[in-house]
Amino acid sequence: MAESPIMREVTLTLPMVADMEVAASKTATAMAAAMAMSSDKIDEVRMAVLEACINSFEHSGAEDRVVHITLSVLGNTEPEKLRIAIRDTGVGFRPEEVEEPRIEEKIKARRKRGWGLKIIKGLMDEVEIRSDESGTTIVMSKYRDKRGE
Amino acid sequence: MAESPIMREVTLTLPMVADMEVAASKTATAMAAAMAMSSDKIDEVRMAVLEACINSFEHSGAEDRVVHITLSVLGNTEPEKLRIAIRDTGVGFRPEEVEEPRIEEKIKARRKRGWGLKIIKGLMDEVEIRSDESGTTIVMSKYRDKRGE
Amino acid sequence: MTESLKVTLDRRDDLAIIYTEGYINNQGGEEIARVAFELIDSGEKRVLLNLKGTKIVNSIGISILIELIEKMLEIDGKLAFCCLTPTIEKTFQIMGLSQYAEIFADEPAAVAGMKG
Amino acid sequence: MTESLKVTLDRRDDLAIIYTEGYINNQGGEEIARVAFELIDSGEKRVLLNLKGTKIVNSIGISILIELIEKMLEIDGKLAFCCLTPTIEKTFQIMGLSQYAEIFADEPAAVAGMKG
Ligand SMILES: Nc1ncnc2c1ncn2[C@@H]1O[C@H](COP(=O)(O)OP(=O)(O)O)[C@@H](O)[C@H]1O
Ligand SMILES: Nc1ncnc2c1ncn2[C@@H]1O[C@H](COP(=O)(O)OP(=O)(O)O)[C@@H](O)[C@H]1O
Repeated sequence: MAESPIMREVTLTLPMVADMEVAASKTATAMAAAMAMSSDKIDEVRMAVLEACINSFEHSGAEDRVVHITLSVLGNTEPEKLRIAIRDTGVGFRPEEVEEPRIEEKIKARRKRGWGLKIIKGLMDEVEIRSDESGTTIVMSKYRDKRGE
Repeated sequence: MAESPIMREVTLTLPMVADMEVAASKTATAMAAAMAMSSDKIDEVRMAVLEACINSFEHSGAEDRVVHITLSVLGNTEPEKLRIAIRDTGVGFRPEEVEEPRIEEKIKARRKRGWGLKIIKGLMDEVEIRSDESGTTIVMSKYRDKRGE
Repeated sequence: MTESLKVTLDRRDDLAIIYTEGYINNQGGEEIARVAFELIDSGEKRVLLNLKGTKIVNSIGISILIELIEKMLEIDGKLAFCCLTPTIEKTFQIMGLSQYAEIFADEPAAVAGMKG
Repeated sequence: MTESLKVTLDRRDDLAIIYTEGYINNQGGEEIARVAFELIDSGEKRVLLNLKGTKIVNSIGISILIELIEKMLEIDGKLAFCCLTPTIEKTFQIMGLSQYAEIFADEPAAVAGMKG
Protein backbone atom coordinates (compact mmCIF):
# COMPACT_ATOMS: atom_id res chain seq x y z
CA MET A 1 0.00 0.00 0.00
CA ALA A 2 1.42 3.37 -0.97
CA GLU A 3 1.88 5.94 1.76
CA SER A 4 -0.79 8.63 2.04
CA PRO A 5 0.19 12.15 0.98
CA ILE A 6 1.38 14.84 3.37
CA MET A 7 -1.44 17.18 4.40
CA ARG A 8 0.56 19.42 6.71
CA GLU A 9 4.20 19.68 7.69
CA VAL A 10 6.13 21.69 10.27
CA THR A 11 9.89 21.71 10.64
CA LEU A 12 11.69 22.88 13.73
CA THR A 13 15.36 23.33 14.47
CA LEU A 14 15.86 23.42 18.20
CA PRO A 15 18.95 24.19 20.25
CA MET A 16 20.11 21.40 22.55
CA VAL A 17 19.51 23.19 25.82
CA ALA A 18 18.02 21.92 29.04
CA ASP A 19 14.35 21.07 28.84
CA MET A 20 14.11 21.83 25.12
CA GLU A 21 12.69 18.32 24.77
CA VAL A 22 9.62 19.53 26.63
CA ALA A 23 9.07 22.35 24.14
CA ALA A 24 9.50 19.94 21.24
CA SER A 25 7.01 17.57 22.76
CA LYS A 26 4.49 20.38 23.09
CA THR A 27 4.58 21.08 19.37
CA ALA A 28 4.01 17.38 18.71
CA THR A 29 1.09 17.47 21.11
CA ALA A 30 -0.41 20.44 19.29
CA MET A 31 -0.11 18.72 15.89
CA ALA A 32 -1.59 15.49 17.22
CA ALA A 33 -4.46 17.35 18.86
CA ALA A 34 -5.16 19.26 15.64
CA MET A 35 -5.66 15.98 13.82
CA ALA A 36 -8.06 14.83 16.54
CA MET A 37 -6.01 11.99 17.99
CA SER A 38 -7.23 10.57 21.28
CA SER A 39 -5.67 12.13 24.35
CA ASP A 40 -3.98 8.87 25.34
CA LYS A 41 -2.30 8.57 21.95
CA ILE A 42 -1.28 12.23 22.02
CA ASP A 43 0.39 11.62 25.32
CA GLU A 44 2.24 8.59 23.98
CA VAL A 45 3.54 10.61 21.04
CA ARG A 46 4.64 13.26 23.46
CA MET A 47 6.66 10.84 25.54
CA ALA A 48 8.31 9.31 22.44
CA VAL A 49 9.35 12.77 21.17
CA LEU A 50 10.76 13.58 24.59
CA GLU A 51 12.90 10.44 24.54
CA ALA A 52 14.14 10.87 20.98
CA CYS A 53 15.17 14.47 21.65
CA ILE A 54 16.99 13.51 24.82
CA ASN A 55 18.93 10.89 22.86
CA SER A 56 20.11 13.49 20.36
CA PHE A 57 20.97 15.92 23.14
CA GLU A 58 22.88 13.33 25.15
CA HIS A 59 24.45 10.97 22.69
CA SER A 60 24.86 12.66 19.32
CA GLY A 61 27.69 14.99 20.23
CA ALA A 62 26.52 17.09 17.27
CA GLU A 63 28.77 20.08 16.88
CA ASP A 64 26.02 22.43 15.77
CA ARG A 65 24.10 21.68 19.00
CA VAL A 66 20.75 21.63 17.24
CA VAL A 67 18.19 18.96 16.51
CA HIS A 68 15.91 19.03 13.46
CA ILE A 69 12.33 17.88 13.89
CA THR A 70 9.88 17.42 11.04
CA LEU A 71 6.29 16.73 11.96
CA SER A 72 4.07 15.55 9.12
CA VAL A 73 0.39 14.81 9.08
CA LEU A 74 -0.36 12.21 6.41
CA GLY A 75 -3.74 11.37 5.02
CA ASN A 76 -6.00 11.35 2.01
CA THR A 77 -9.22 13.15 2.74
CA GLU A 78 -8.70 12.99 6.48
CA PRO A 79 -5.57 12.95 8.69
CA GLU A 80 -4.48 9.35 9.10
CA LYS A 81 -1.10 9.37 10.70
CA LEU A 82 1.40 11.64 12.39
CA ARG A 83 4.99 11.04 11.37
CA ILE A 84 7.82 12.63 13.28
CA ALA A 85 11.44 12.64 12.15
CA ILE A 86 14.08 13.69 14.65
CA ARG A 87 17.50 14.26 13.16
CA ASP A 88 20.91 15.22 14.44
CA THR A 89 24.27 15.56 12.70
CA GLY A 90 26.16 13.77 15.44
CA VAL A 91 28.44 10.76 15.64
CA GLY A 92 25.75 8.17 14.99
CA PHE A 93 25.51 4.64 16.38
CA ARG A 94 24.63 1.10 15.33
CA PRO A 95 21.05 0.45 16.42
CA GLU A 96 21.46 -3.28 15.85
CA GLU A 97 24.23 -3.35 18.45
CA VAL A 98 22.21 -1.70 21.19
CA GLU A 99 21.37 -4.35 23.75
CA GLU A 100 17.72 -4.76 24.60
CA PRO A 101 17.32 -3.75 28.23
CA ARG A 102 15.81 -6.35 30.58
CA ILE A 103 14.42 -5.33 33.92
CA GLU A 104 15.72 -8.43 35.75
CA GLU A 105 19.25 -7.41 34.80
CA LYS A 106 18.84 -3.67 35.19
CA ILE A 107 17.62 -4.09 38.77
CA LYS A 108 21.05 -5.44 39.68
CA ALA A 109 23.16 -3.62 37.11
CA ARG A 110 25.22 -0.57 37.92
CA ARG A 111 23.99 1.23 34.78
CA LYS A 112 20.22 1.28 35.05
CA ARG A 113 19.65 3.39 31.95
CA GLY A 114 19.18 2.29 28.34
CA TRP A 115 15.37 2.40 28.08
CA GLY A 116 14.73 5.21 25.63
CA LEU A 117 14.58 3.27 22.37
CA LYS A 118 12.55 0.47 23.93
CA ILE A 119 10.01 2.95 25.25
CA ILE A 120 9.79 4.73 21.88
CA LYS A 121 9.17 1.42 20.10
CA GLY A 122 6.58 0.42 22.67
CA LEU A 123 4.64 3.67 22.43
CA MET A 124 4.71 4.34 18.67
CA ASP A 125 3.17 2.30 15.85
CA GLU A 126 6.20 2.45 13.54
CA VAL A 127 9.81 3.29 14.32
CA GLU A 128 12.75 3.40 11.94
CA ILE A 129 16.30 4.44 12.82
CA ARG A 130 18.90 5.51 10.26
CA SER A 131 22.31 6.24 11.65
CA ASP A 132 25.84 6.59 10.35
CA GLU A 133 28.92 8.74 10.96
CA SER A 134 27.09 11.78 9.63
CA GLY A 135 24.28 11.57 12.14
CA THR A 136 21.10 9.90 13.27
CA THR A 137 17.49 10.16 12.14
CA ILE A 138 14.69 8.45 13.97
CA VAL A 139 11.37 8.38 12.15
CA MET A 140 8.36 7.38 14.17
CA SER A 141 4.67 7.29 13.40
CA LYS A 142 1.37 7.00 15.15
CA TYR A 143 -1.92 6.27 13.41
CA ARG A 144 -4.86 8.34 14.43
CA ASP A 145 -7.26 5.45 14.37
CA LYS A 146 -6.72 2.06 15.88
CA ARG A 147 -4.74 -0.35 13.81
CA GLY A 148 -4.66 -3.96 14.92
CA GLU A 149 -5.43 -3.01 18.48
CA MET B 1 33.23 49.95 4.84
CA ALA B 2 32.17 46.52 3.62
CA GLU B 3 30.67 44.13 6.15
CA SER B 4 32.99 41.49 7.57
CA PRO B 5 32.44 37.91 6.42
CA ILE B 6 30.41 35.35 8.36
CA MET B 7 32.59 33.13 10.53
CA ARG B 8 29.86 31.01 12.07
CA GLU B 9 26.11 30.77 11.59
CA VAL B 10 23.34 28.88 13.40
CA THR B 11 19.72 28.83 12.30
CA LEU B 12 16.88 27.83 14.57
CA THR B 13 13.19 27.38 13.90
CA LEU B 14 11.32 27.51 17.15
CA PRO B 15 7.67 26.84 17.92
CA MET B 16 5.76 29.75 19.43
CA VAL B 17 5.04 28.17 22.78
CA ALA B 18 5.22 29.66 26.24
CA ASP B 19 8.72 30.55 27.40
CA MET B 20 10.33 29.58 24.10
CA GLU B 21 11.82 33.09 24.09
CA VAL B 22 13.94 32.02 27.05
CA ALA B 23 15.36 29.06 25.14
CA ALA B 24 16.08 31.27 22.13
CA SER B 25 17.84 33.77 24.33
CA LYS B 26 20.03 31.01 25.78
CA THR B 27 21.33 30.09 22.34
CA ALA B 28 22.14 33.74 21.69
CA THR B 29 23.94 33.85 25.02
CA ALA B 30 26.01 30.79 24.10
CA MET B 31 27.02 32.29 20.73
CA ALA B 32 27.93 35.62 22.31
CA ALA B 33 29.95 33.91 25.02
CA ALA B 34 31.80 31.80 22.44
CA MET B 35 32.98 34.98 20.72
CA ALA B 36 34.19 36.33 24.07
CA MET B 37 31.78 39.21 24.46
CA SER B 38 31.68 40.85 27.89
CA SER B 39 29.06 39.46 30.22
CA ASP B 40 27.15 42.75 30.29
CA LYS B 41 26.89 42.82 26.51
CA ILE B 42 25.87 39.17 26.42
CA ASP B 43 23.08 39.95 28.81
CA GLU B 44 21.91 42.87 26.68
CA VAL B 45 21.79 40.66 23.59
CA ARG B 46 19.83 38.13 25.59
CA MET B 47 17.19 40.66 26.59
CA ALA B 48 16.87 41.96 23.01
CA VAL B 49 16.34 38.43 21.67
CA LEU B 50 13.73 37.81 24.34
CA GLU B 51 11.79 40.91 23.29
CA ALA B 52 12.00 40.24 19.56
CA CYS B 53 10.75 36.67 20.03
CA ILE B 54 7.88 37.81 22.21
CA ASN B 55 6.85 40.28 19.49
CA SER B 56 6.68 37.51 16.90
CA PHE B 57 4.80 35.25 19.30
CA GLU B 58 2.31 37.93 20.26
CA HIS B 59 1.80 40.12 17.25
CA SER B 60 2.67 38.21 14.10
CA GLY B 61 -0.31 35.89 14.03
CA ALA B 62 1.87 33.64 11.85
CA GLU B 63 -0.11 30.58 10.84
CA ASP B 64 2.83 28.22 11.01
CA ARG B 65 3.40 29.20 14.66
CA VAL B 66 7.16 29.18 14.31
CA VAL B 67 9.85 31.83 14.43
CA HIS B 68 13.12 31.60 12.49
CA ILE B 69 16.27 32.82 14.14
CA THR B 70 19.61 33.15 12.41
CA LEU B 71 22.60 33.94 14.57
CA SER B 72 25.75 34.97 12.70
CA VAL B 73 29.17 35.75 14.01
CA LEU B 74 30.91 38.20 11.65
CA GLY B 75 34.57 38.99 11.60
CA ASN B 76 37.79 38.86 9.67
CA THR B 77 40.47 37.14 11.66
CA GLU B 78 38.57 37.51 14.93
CA PRO B 79 34.84 37.66 15.77
CA GLU B 80 33.74 41.28 15.51
CA LYS B 81 30.00 41.31 15.72
CA LEU B 82 27.02 39.12 16.48
CA ARG B 83 24.09 39.60 14.12
CA ILE B 84 20.73 38.08 14.96
CA ALA B 85 17.81 37.97 12.54
CA ILE B 86 14.40 37.03 13.93
CA ARG B 87 11.81 36.32 11.28
CA ASP B 88 8.14 35.40 11.25
CA THR B 89 5.69 34.91 8.39
CA GLY B 90 2.92 36.84 10.08
CA VAL B 91 0.78 39.83 9.22
CA GLY B 92 3.55 42.41 9.46
CA PHE B 93 3.28 46.02 10.63
CA ARG B 94 4.54 49.50 9.79
CA PRO B 95 7.44 50.27 12.10
CA GLU B 96 7.31 53.95 11.17
CA GLU B 97 3.77 54.15 12.52
CA VAL B 98 4.58 52.70 15.91
CA GLU B 99 4.42 55.50 18.41
CA GLU B 100 7.49 56.02 20.56
CA PRO B 101 6.49 55.25 24.14
CA ARG B 102 7.01 58.02 26.70
CA ILE B 103 7.03 57.22 30.39
CA GLU B 104 5.18 60.40 31.38
CA GLU B 105 2.27 59.27 29.24
CA LYS B 106 2.43 55.57 29.99
CA ILE B 107 2.22 56.23 33.73
CA LYS B 108 -1.28 57.59 33.20
CA ALA B 109 -2.29 55.58 30.14
CA ARG B 110 -4.53 52.55 30.30
CA ARG B 111 -2.23 50.57 27.99
CA LYS B 112 1.15 50.62 29.64
CA ARG B 113 2.82 48.32 27.13
CA GLY B 114 4.65 49.18 23.91
CA TRP B 115 8.27 49.13 25.10
CA GLY B 116 9.75 46.16 23.27
CA LEU B 117 11.16 47.90 20.20
CA LYS B 118 12.47 50.82 22.22
CA ILE B 119 14.30 48.45 24.56
CA ILE B 120 15.75 46.49 21.64
CA LYS B 121 17.04 49.69 20.01
CA GLY B 122 18.46 50.87 23.31
CA LEU B 123 20.32 47.65 24.02
CA MET B 124 21.67 46.74 20.57
CA ASP B 125 24.19 48.62 18.42
CA GLU B 126 22.25 48.29 15.15
CA VAL B 127 18.60 47.44 14.55
CA GLU B 128 16.78 47.15 11.26
CA ILE B 129 13.16 46.11 10.81
CA ARG B 130 11.71 44.85 7.54
CA SER B 131 8.00 44.17 7.57
CA ASP B 132 5.22 43.70 5.06
CA GLU B 133 2.12 41.53 4.61
CA SER B 134 4.29 38.45 4.26
CA GLY B 135 5.94 38.85 7.64
CA THR B 136 8.49 40.62 9.75
CA THR B 137 12.24 40.35 10.10
CA ILE B 138 14.16 42.20 12.74
CA VAL B 139 17.92 42.21 12.30
CA MET B 140 19.96 43.37 15.23
CA SER B 141 23.66 43.46 15.91
CA LYS B 142 26.06 43.91 18.75
CA TYR B 143 29.77 44.59 18.35
CA ARG B 144 32.10 42.64 20.53
CA ASP B 145 34.37 45.56 21.18
CA LYS B 146 33.39 49.06 22.08
CA ARG B 147 32.39 51.28 19.24
CA GLY B 148 32.01 54.94 19.97
CA GLU B 149 31.34 54.28 23.63
CA MET C 1 14.08 27.55 33.67
CA THR C 2 11.94 24.44 33.98
CA GLU C 3 9.90 24.09 37.07
CA SER C 4 11.82 21.71 39.29
CA LEU C 5 9.95 18.73 40.69
CA LYS C 6 8.17 19.35 43.96
CA VAL C 7 8.17 16.48 46.40
CA THR C 8 5.92 16.32 49.44
CA LEU C 9 6.06 13.69 52.13
CA ASP C 10 3.24 12.25 54.19
CA ARG C 11 4.64 9.93 56.83
CA ARG C 12 2.06 7.67 58.33
CA ASP C 13 2.18 4.88 60.91
CA ASP C 14 2.48 2.02 58.50
CA LEU C 15 3.80 3.63 55.32
CA ALA C 16 5.18 6.82 53.84
CA ILE C 17 3.62 8.49 50.83
CA ILE C 18 5.71 10.63 48.52
CA TYR C 19 3.74 13.03 46.33
CA THR C 20 5.36 14.47 43.24
CA GLU C 21 4.45 17.54 41.26
CA GLY C 22 6.10 18.20 37.90
CA TYR C 23 8.46 16.63 35.42
CA ILE C 24 10.38 13.55 36.57
CA ASN C 25 13.61 14.02 34.63
CA ASN C 26 17.14 13.44 35.87
CA GLN C 27 16.93 16.01 38.66
CA GLY C 28 13.36 15.03 39.52
CA GLY C 29 14.34 11.38 39.87
CA GLU C 30 17.29 12.34 42.06
CA GLU C 31 15.04 14.39 44.29
CA ILE C 32 12.61 11.49 44.77
CA ALA C 33 15.52 9.14 45.48
CA ARG C 34 16.96 11.54 48.04
CA VAL C 35 13.70 11.70 49.97
CA ALA C 36 13.06 7.96 49.69
CA PHE C 37 16.57 6.93 50.75
CA GLU C 38 16.26 9.18 53.78
CA LEU C 39 13.02 7.41 54.68
CA ILE C 40 14.63 4.02 54.23
CA ASP C 41 17.62 5.05 56.33
CA SER C 42 15.23 6.02 59.10
CA GLY C 43 13.68 2.57 59.05
CA GLU C 44 10.76 2.99 56.66
CA LYS C 45 9.97 -0.17 54.68
CA ARG C 46 6.83 0.78 52.80
CA VAL C 47 6.89 3.66 50.39
CA LEU C 48 4.10 4.72 48.07
CA LEU C 49 4.87 7.07 45.22
CA ASN C 50 1.74 9.03 44.35
CA LEU C 51 2.41 10.58 40.92
CA LYS C 52 -0.92 12.40 40.66
CA GLY C 53 0.84 15.70 40.03
CA THR C 54 3.20 14.33 37.40
CA LYS C 55 2.18 14.44 33.76
CA ILE C 56 5.57 13.73 32.16
CA VAL C 57 8.54 11.56 33.00
CA ASN C 58 11.58 10.56 31.00
CA SER C 59 13.56 7.34 30.94
CA ILE C 60 16.47 8.85 32.85
CA GLY C 61 14.15 9.82 35.69
CA ILE C 62 12.60 6.35 35.73
CA SER C 63 16.03 4.71 35.76
CA ILE C 64 16.70 6.43 39.05
CA LEU C 65 13.49 4.95 40.42
CA ILE C 66 14.90 1.51 39.54
CA GLU C 67 17.64 2.18 42.10
CA LEU C 68 14.91 2.58 44.65
CA ILE C 69 13.31 -0.69 43.64
CA GLU C 70 16.68 -2.42 43.99
CA LYS C 71 17.12 -1.00 47.48
CA MET C 72 13.63 -2.11 48.48
CA LEU C 73 14.33 -5.66 47.34
CA GLU C 74 17.49 -5.64 49.44
CA ILE C 75 15.74 -4.61 52.64
CA ASP C 76 12.68 -6.69 51.85
CA GLY C 77 10.52 -3.58 51.75
CA LYS C 78 7.71 -2.51 49.44
CA LEU C 79 7.62 0.22 46.83
CA ALA C 80 4.38 0.93 45.02
CA PHE C 81 2.99 3.55 42.66
CA CYS C 82 -0.43 5.09 42.31
CA CYS C 83 -2.25 7.66 40.18
CA LEU C 84 -0.20 7.21 37.01
CA THR C 85 -1.29 8.72 33.71
CA PRO C 86 -2.13 6.01 31.14
CA THR C 87 1.12 6.74 29.27
CA ILE C 88 3.29 6.50 32.37
CA GLU C 89 1.56 3.25 33.31
CA LYS C 90 2.10 1.90 29.79
CA THR C 91 5.76 2.92 29.98
CA PHE C 92 6.17 1.05 33.26
CA GLN C 93 4.57 -2.00 31.61
CA ILE C 94 6.90 -1.75 28.60
CA MET C 95 9.86 -1.70 30.97
CA GLY C 96 8.52 -4.53 33.09
CA LEU C 97 8.65 -2.40 36.25
CA SER C 98 5.27 -3.70 37.33
CA GLN C 99 6.86 -7.04 38.25
CA TYR C 100 8.83 -5.33 40.99
CA ALA C 101 6.62 -2.48 42.12
CA GLU C 102 2.88 -2.72 42.34
CA ILE C 103 0.80 -0.15 40.51
CA PHE C 104 -2.50 0.97 42.01
CA ALA C 105 -5.18 3.10 40.42
CA ASP C 106 -5.62 5.41 43.37
CA GLU C 107 -4.33 6.09 46.85
CA PRO C 108 -6.99 4.28 48.90
CA ALA C 109 -6.44 1.14 46.81
CA ALA C 110 -2.68 1.46 47.33
CA VAL C 111 -2.92 2.00 51.07
CA ALA C 112 -5.19 -1.03 51.40
CA GLY C 113 -3.10 -3.15 49.05
CA MET C 114 0.22 -2.39 50.76
CA LYS C 115 -0.99 -3.57 54.18
CA GLY C 116 0.18 -6.94 55.48
CA MET D 1 7.20 24.46 32.31
CA THR D 2 9.07 27.62 33.28
CA GLU D 3 9.72 28.16 36.91
CA SER D 4 7.12 30.64 38.05
CA LEU D 5 8.35 33.71 39.86
CA LYS D 6 8.75 33.32 43.60
CA VAL D 7 7.85 36.34 45.67
CA THR D 8 8.78 36.72 49.32
CA LEU D 9 7.68 39.51 51.58
CA ASP D 10 9.50 41.14 54.47
CA ARG D 11 7.23 43.59 56.20
CA ARG D 12 9.08 45.98 58.45
CA ASP D 13 8.01 48.91 60.58
CA ASP D 14 8.69 51.62 58.07
CA LEU D 15 8.67 49.79 54.74
CA ALA D 16 7.91 46.49 53.05
CA ILE D 17 10.48 44.65 50.97
CA ILE D 18 9.41 42.34 48.18
CA TYR D 19 12.02 39.83 47.05
CA THR D 20 11.67 38.17 43.67
CA GLU D 21 13.23 35.00 42.38
CA GLY D 22 12.97 34.11 38.70
CA TYR D 23 11.73 35.50 35.41
CA ILE D 24 9.56 38.62 35.55
CA ASN D 25 7.29 37.98 32.58
CA ASN D 26 3.56 38.58 32.35
CA GLN D 27 2.68 36.21 35.17
CA GLY D 28 5.67 37.27 37.24
CA GLY D 29 4.68 40.92 36.96
CA GLU D 30 1.10 40.06 37.93
CA GLU D 31 2.32 38.20 40.99
CA ILE D 32 4.42 41.14 42.16
CA ALA D 33 1.48 43.49 41.56
CA ARG D 34 -0.86 41.24 43.53
CA VAL D 35 1.43 41.25 46.56
CA ALA D 36 2.18 44.98 46.30
CA PHE D 37 -1.46 46.02 45.90
CA GLU D 38 -2.35 43.97 48.96
CA LEU D 39 0.32 45.83 50.89
CA ILE D 40 -0.96 49.18 49.66
CA ASP D 41 -4.53 48.23 50.55
CA SER D 42 -3.39 47.47 54.07
CA GLY D 43 -1.89 50.95 54.37
CA GLU D 44 1.72 50.42 53.31
CA LYS D 45 3.23 53.45 51.57
CA ARG D 46 6.85 52.43 51.08
CA VAL D 47 7.67 49.41 49.01
CA LEU D 48 11.13 48.24 47.99
CA LEU D 49 11.47 45.70 45.20
CA ASN D 50 14.67 43.73 45.70
CA LEU D 51 15.33 41.96 42.38
CA LYS D 52 18.47 40.17 43.52
CA GLY D 53 17.06 36.81 42.50
CA THR D 54 15.88 37.99 39.08
CA LYS D 55 18.20 37.66 36.11
CA ILE D 56 15.67 38.21 33.31
CA VAL D 57 12.63 40.40 32.82
CA ASN D 58 10.58 41.23 29.76
CA SER D 59 8.81 44.40 28.76
CA ILE D 60 5.38 42.98 29.52
CA GLY D 61 6.44 42.20 33.07
CA ILE D 62 7.91 45.70 33.48
CA SER D 63 4.72 47.28 32.10
CA ILE D 64 2.85 45.78 35.00
CA LEU D 65 5.32 47.40 37.38
CA ILE D 66 4.39 50.75 35.82
CA GLU D 67 0.87 50.22 37.19
CA LEU D 68 2.43 50.01 40.62
CA ILE D 69 4.33 53.23 40.07
CA GLU D 70 1.09 54.93 39.01
CA LYS D 71 -0.64 53.73 42.16
CA MET D 72 2.22 54.95 44.35
CA LEU D 73 2.03 58.42 42.78
CA GLU D 74 -1.69 58.48 43.53
CA ILE D 75 -1.29 57.66 47.21
CA ASP D 76 1.87 59.73 47.51
CA GLY D 77 3.88 56.65 48.43
CA LYS D 78 7.34 55.48 47.43
CA LEU D 79 8.39 52.61 45.22
CA ALA D 80 12.07 51.82 44.81
CA PHE D 81 14.21 49.07 43.32
CA CYS D 82 17.49 47.55 44.37
CA CYS D 83 19.95 44.89 43.27
CA LEU D 84 19.27 45.11 39.54
CA THR D 85 21.51 43.39 37.00
CA PRO D 86 23.29 45.95 34.79
CA THR D 87 20.98 45.07 31.87
CA ILE D 88 17.79 45.46 33.90
CA GLU D 89 19.08 48.79 35.20
CA LYS D 90 19.93 49.91 31.67
CA THR D 91 16.45 48.85 30.53
CA PHE D 92 14.85 50.92 33.29
CA GLN D 93 16.99 53.88 32.17
CA ILE D 94 15.97 53.41 28.53
CA MET D 95 12.34 53.48 29.59
CA GLY D 96 12.81 56.44 31.90
CA LEU D 97 11.46 54.52 34.88
CA SER D 98 14.18 55.94 37.07
CA GLN D 99 12.41 59.31 37.11
CA TYR D 100 9.54 57.75 39.01
CA ALA D 101 11.12 55.01 41.06
CA GLU D 102 14.50 55.32 42.68
CA ILE D 103 17.10 52.66 41.93
CA PHE D 104 19.57 51.67 44.63
CA ALA D 105 22.63 49.50 44.31
CA ASP D 106 21.89 47.37 47.35
CA GLU D 107 19.38 46.90 50.12
CA PRO D 108 21.10 48.87 52.90
CA ALA D 109 21.39 51.86 50.57
CA ALA D 110 17.73 51.53 49.65
CA VAL D 111 16.52 51.22 53.24
CA ALA D 112 18.54 54.29 54.21
CA GLY D 113 17.51 56.21 51.11
CA MET D 114 13.79 55.55 51.49
CA LYS D 115 13.63 56.96 55.04
CA GLY D 116 12.14 60.37 55.59
N1 LIG E 1 20.86 10.23 18.49
C1 LIG E 1 21.79 9.36 18.89
N2 LIG E 1 23.09 9.54 18.57
C2 LIG E 1 24.05 8.67 18.97
N3 LIG E 1 23.78 7.57 19.71
C3 LIG E 1 22.51 7.32 20.06
C4 LIG E 1 21.46 8.19 19.69
N4 LIG E 1 20.29 7.68 20.18
C5 LIG E 1 20.63 6.56 20.84
N5 LIG E 1 21.96 6.32 20.79
C6 LIG E 1 22.69 5.16 21.37
O1 LIG E 1 21.76 4.17 21.73
C7 LIG E 1 21.89 3.85 23.12
C8 LIG E 1 20.54 3.47 23.69
O2 LIG E 1 19.71 4.59 23.80
P1 LIG E 1 18.43 4.57 24.73
O3 LIG E 1 17.71 3.28 24.54
O4 LIG E 1 17.64 5.78 24.47
O5 LIG E 1 18.99 4.58 26.22
P2 LIG E 1 19.94 5.64 26.99
O6 LIG E 1 19.80 6.94 26.27
O7 LIG E 1 19.41 5.68 28.38
O8 LIG E 1 21.32 5.07 26.90
C9 LIG E 1 22.52 5.06 23.75
O9 LIG E 1 23.20 4.75 24.93
C10 LIG E 1 23.45 5.54 22.62
O10 LIG E 1 24.64 4.81 22.64
N1 LIG F 1 6.75 40.62 14.68
C1 LIG F 1 5.74 41.52 14.64
N2 LIG F 1 4.65 41.28 13.87
C2 LIG F 1 3.63 42.17 13.82
N3 LIG F 1 3.59 43.32 14.53
C3 LIG F 1 4.64 43.61 15.34
C4 LIG F 1 5.76 42.73 15.44
N4 LIG F 1 6.64 43.29 16.29
C5 LIG F 1 6.10 44.44 16.71
N5 LIG F 1 4.88 44.66 16.14
C6 LIG F 1 4.01 45.84 16.33
O1 LIG F 1 4.74 46.87 16.96
C7 LIG F 1 4.11 47.27 18.17
C8 LIG F 1 5.13 47.70 19.20
O2 LIG F 1 5.86 46.59 19.66
P1 LIG F 1 6.68 46.71 21.02
O3 LIG F 1 7.43 47.97 21.03
O4 LIG F 1 7.51 45.47 21.16
O5 LIG F 1 5.60 46.77 22.20
P2 LIG F 1 4.44 45.75 22.61
O6 LIG F 1 4.82 44.42 22.09
O7 LIG F 1 4.39 45.81 24.08
O8 LIG F 1 3.19 46.29 21.98
C9 LIG F 1 3.27 46.07 18.59
O9 LIG F 1 2.19 46.45 19.41
C10 LIG F 1 2.83 45.54 17.24
O10 LIG F 1 1.72 46.24 16.76
